[in-house]
Amino acid sequence: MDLTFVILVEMLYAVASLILISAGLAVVFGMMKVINLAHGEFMMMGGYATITAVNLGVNIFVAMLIVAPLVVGLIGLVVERLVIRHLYGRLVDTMLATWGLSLFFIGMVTLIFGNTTTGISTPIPGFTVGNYQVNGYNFFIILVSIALLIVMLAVLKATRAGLIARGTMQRSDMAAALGYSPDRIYMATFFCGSAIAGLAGAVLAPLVGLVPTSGGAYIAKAFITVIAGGPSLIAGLISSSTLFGLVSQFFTFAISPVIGEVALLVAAVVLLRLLPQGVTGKFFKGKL
Amino acid sequence: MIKTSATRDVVTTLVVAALLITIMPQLIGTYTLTVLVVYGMLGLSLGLIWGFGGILCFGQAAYFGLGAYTYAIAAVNFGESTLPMLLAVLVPALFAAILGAMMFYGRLTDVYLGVITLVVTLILFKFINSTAGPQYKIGDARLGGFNGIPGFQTLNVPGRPNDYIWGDAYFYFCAIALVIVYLLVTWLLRSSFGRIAVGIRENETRIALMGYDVAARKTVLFAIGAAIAGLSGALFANWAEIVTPGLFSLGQSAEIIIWCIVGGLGTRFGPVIGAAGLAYLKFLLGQQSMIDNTLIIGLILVFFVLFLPKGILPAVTDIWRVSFGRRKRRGARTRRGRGGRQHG
Amino acid sequence: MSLNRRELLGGTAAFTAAMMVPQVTLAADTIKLGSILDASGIFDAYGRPMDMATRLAVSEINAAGGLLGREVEVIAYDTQSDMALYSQFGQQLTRQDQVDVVHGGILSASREAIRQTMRRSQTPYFYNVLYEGGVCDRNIFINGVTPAQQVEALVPYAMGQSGPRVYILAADYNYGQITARWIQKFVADNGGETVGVDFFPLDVSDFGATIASIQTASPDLIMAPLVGGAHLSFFRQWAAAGMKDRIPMASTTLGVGNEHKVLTADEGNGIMVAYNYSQELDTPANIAFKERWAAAYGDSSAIHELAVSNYQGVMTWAEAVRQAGSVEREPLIEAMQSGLSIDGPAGKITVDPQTHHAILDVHLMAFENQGMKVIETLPQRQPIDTQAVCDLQANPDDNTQYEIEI
Amino acid sequence: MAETVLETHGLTMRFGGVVASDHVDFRLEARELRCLIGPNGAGKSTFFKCISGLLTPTSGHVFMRGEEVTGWMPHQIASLGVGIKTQTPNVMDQLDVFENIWLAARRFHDVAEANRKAEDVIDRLALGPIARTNLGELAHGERQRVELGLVTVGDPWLVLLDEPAAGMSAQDVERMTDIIHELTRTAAVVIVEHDMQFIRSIAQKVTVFHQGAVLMEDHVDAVMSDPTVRNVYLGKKA
Repeated sequence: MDLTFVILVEMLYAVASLILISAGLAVVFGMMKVINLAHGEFMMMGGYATITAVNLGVNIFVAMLIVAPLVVGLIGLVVERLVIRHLYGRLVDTMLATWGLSLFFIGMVTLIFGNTTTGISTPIPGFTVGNYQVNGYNFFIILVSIALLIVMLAVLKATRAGLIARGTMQRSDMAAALGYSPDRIYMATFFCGSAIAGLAGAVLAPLVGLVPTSGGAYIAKAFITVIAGGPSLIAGLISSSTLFGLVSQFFTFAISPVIGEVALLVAAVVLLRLLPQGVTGKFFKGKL
Repeated sequence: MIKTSATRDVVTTLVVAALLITIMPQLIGTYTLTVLVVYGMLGLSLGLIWGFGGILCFGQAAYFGLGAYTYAIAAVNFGESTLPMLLAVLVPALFAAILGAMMFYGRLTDVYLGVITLVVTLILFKFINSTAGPQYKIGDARLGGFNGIPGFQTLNVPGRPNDYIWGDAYFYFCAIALVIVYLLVTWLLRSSFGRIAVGIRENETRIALMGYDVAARKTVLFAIGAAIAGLSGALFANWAEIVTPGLFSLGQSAEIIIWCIVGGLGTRFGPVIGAAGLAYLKFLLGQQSMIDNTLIIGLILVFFVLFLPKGILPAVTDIWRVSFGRRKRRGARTRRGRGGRQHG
Repeated sequence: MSLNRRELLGGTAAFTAAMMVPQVTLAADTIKLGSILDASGIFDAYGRPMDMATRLAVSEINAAGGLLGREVEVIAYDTQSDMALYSQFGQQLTRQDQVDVVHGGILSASREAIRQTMRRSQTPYFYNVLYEGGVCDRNIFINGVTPAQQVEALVPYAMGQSGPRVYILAADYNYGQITARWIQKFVADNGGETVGVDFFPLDVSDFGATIASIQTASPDLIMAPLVGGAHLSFFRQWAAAGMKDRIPMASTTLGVGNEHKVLTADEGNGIMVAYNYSQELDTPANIAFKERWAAAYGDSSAIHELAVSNYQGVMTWAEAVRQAGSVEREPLIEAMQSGLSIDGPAGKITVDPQTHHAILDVHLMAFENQGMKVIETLPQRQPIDTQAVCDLQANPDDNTQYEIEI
Repeated sequence: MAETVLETHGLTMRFGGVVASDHVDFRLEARELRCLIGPNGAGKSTFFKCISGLLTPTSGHVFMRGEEVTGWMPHQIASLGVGIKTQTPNVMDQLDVFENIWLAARRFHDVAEANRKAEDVIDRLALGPIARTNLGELAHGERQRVELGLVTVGDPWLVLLDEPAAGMSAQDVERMTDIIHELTRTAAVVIVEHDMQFIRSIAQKVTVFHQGAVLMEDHVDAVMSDPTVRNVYLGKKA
């Protein structure tokens, strides 16, 4: 019984962390059709921003939820202005450029921080369920990802910016026709996507051994989740994260972590073979 | 499409190849040259299916690795190199044919296709990477997990397992292999099959409406690309004398894509030059330790995309045309065209 | 943050200093030392300090008048964590640069990528890294700790601190697989029981399920030969679940790349390890070494086990050259096999003539406030694992890596 | 009675809850020219896609020259000798006119014959001066003409055209009309079209679609004067 509960928590955590990892990429890809291969490094920098802020005496929650998204969002803004802006509509070129950026960021962070940066401990203690100790921080991650989804939904549904964003997602030329500068929309989108990546990196930082090359672990997973989700931003994110999270955790518990990861990948292949446009290309059509 | 005459094309290729094979060893050690040639062939394999067939494969490294591992495993078991070389071409081709049929008959396109190939590469990588235990054996060959397989029989004269082809001879072997593959690719692109493949790249629906079985043709082209990548993998294995899971890695796949873009997509020579050039650059950078090399490569890529987006070869051709050209064909390769191809 | 910038500047200063001294005193004909390490890319946490150690050792040798009246020149290549570049630079070193000796290689795969090249070209090769043991090749010298030297001491100590039921979490590659087998053997030898063994490929970073299944098995002790950045996540998630003070833990790898500095004190304190070196070694040799390092690079915090191994490897080679009066391969090997020993920052290192491995001190330690506190020093331990299968004096043509059957 | 080249029974296509094509029964004879008309969303394009293999119908059957082809892929249908032109120009922008047409000819002939056929069609459609220009650089009317060329180069016995005259100049339309009339000497032709002027100039029999189903089928003049048709289609259009 205790074990069932532990497994349940781990499964929820797996889904939540997939949502966190993929959300930033989903925003950028969904709105701009740009695949940001530096997404993992944005997360990594979120982690470093958090650690630096905490070491400077900032409260850890402020550092994770405010400082890191802002810092990474600003880095994203600079990147968008200097590089991405020149490459809109050229899918493959943006991939090459962002791959270059990811290498650049790894090099920069190594130069600045070195390879042994002391991490920060989780601010929430573990707690006991029967005979088991559970990582209390898992609940925080689950909460953050739910909150993130709610905020995204609220922004898209209830604000003017969200309306423009939805319009842009469906017809990228529409917003321009209505007199909104696509340049500014893209700028804002990239800022948001980067900030969300920074948030994800910051929130996951206390659970991982953060080194400059940590970002590489996220990008493939995020990419697969976003593409498998299909065209609807939030519904796609939730459905594919849930599917992949459950499948991988099930096999992790049943067999081993490697089989869990392989199961996730196999699930992705099968899914895309059956639904070539992603989950929401078939279901939840036209939803967010 | 290729518009010069066939004879002229072959003669040019042979003359340029002969010159390069004679001159390059005076400038760069043959050992390093060998791997540049091998990478050139790998670049050509993706350049063929992507630049001319419009299939963006994120997992070309899978066939490279598969070729290398097939060779290594077979060489350990057979103790000679001829049959392993053949297998190293056939196994990746067969694998690609099955995977390709699954994808193309499922009408998967562009970015979805990219994800599937990426995922399949990751699966192979994860599998090979977790085979360190003694239970993972194929015949006499331990798969070795992360450490890979060292110490297999390297290339020998067919039928004489003790006469090794190595050193300078191996360089000439690889260089000639690349020339042959290059000529085969040229021939393929001139054939009806190649011209239809370019048609598919340009407009898949139209080619289907003409009555061509697009899925079958893409599958065949995909398998040909995999066969070339597999051959280059086997050549690599012979050169490095060890195969490791790194050959399957995401980084390796990305590098191949980068070679093609930097060299020039939609050309035959571009990906070859892009591969050899970037690999040599990496080699040169490794000789300095003042600045982090990851950082430099990253910067170079970004600058490339921003300032030389069409790739080296088309840029050089453009300059040549502007400087010396008499006939001006309008807009051979517009930016719009390039974007269109990537989606199509 | 500022620390590394200082490191960088300090490094440049050290080069300049090293370049200026010898010009006056030494002959133009240099001795070439090839170095081949991952100074960038995903393994740079190991490789960069090793590279610094090589340069420090050589500048000290040159400052003391060089070897045989000649200056030692470092020809270093950064393999960028790419195995293919090892093959390339290995060839470059032996063919083009024609170096007199090669030091380097970090992962076992990188060693195997260049070992045969070195053997064929008759270039003496020093692999200065803690590894799984069993390499038997007259052309190679290895001064890193092998499992028997380390595990044989660590397991009984750690079991004594906890209890007989042991759970093993190992990296899923050559090193982890072999080390896990050694751990099982010594657990059984000491009357304990192995209740579980899990292997993790190097890129696994999510250990929630593992932590739950460990709790189901409820062992007394965890032995964790885990490797690399992703695996560090285990120690953090373990602490986050509040397990750290419930089940004691020991590792054969944590700390060789200064991992104990990435973990916070709360996460690391109490983890038991056994190595040849610790920055906290309170010996005059180590204190002097740290001062010299700090003088060259501005700060000594980057030093780790592998860097010291590398430093000691270069120093051992230098001593052998002095004794042989030559950099040629045969006299060098003769000198190395003569029971040669040096005193390094980590104590006395003696070359084992039978295996070309090292006889060295192993310190039982525990993490304490991001340092490794020495608990007990076990002097001059023999590489008994490799000795059991390898005898280069009886069998000089041997060229295999034995996998020791236990 | 002439041979039936195209026939559908109860052809139905549903998208979710929407029935885009509702039990359509359709018959076409050899060398017949038939126009499909109807307001936007009437289902004529869906019907067109179902018979050309671009969509697989939810239920019902399609027969061509007596053979059941329901659910076939477009390339299989085209291989029977059916020429298909989709609504948006579907050509290969980076290839020149000759190459475009040659590719279509090569499907049914060997290389030498394909070369000859392609030259032939280029002459016939008066594309000679632009034969070596990439399609991406041509005007809309020229592109439409090229597409018609690559539809006809395979000597089809059934031609399916979706809005061939859309966006063309009066002169181009006139030329198009001639080409279509020539086509009907050897092939049956189905045309989906909005342009009533154009339909009047070529058509005899017209099928009117409304809400996925066939509303009526008659000679063009009869259709034009029918009040129901005027109501659902022409009335709104005017």
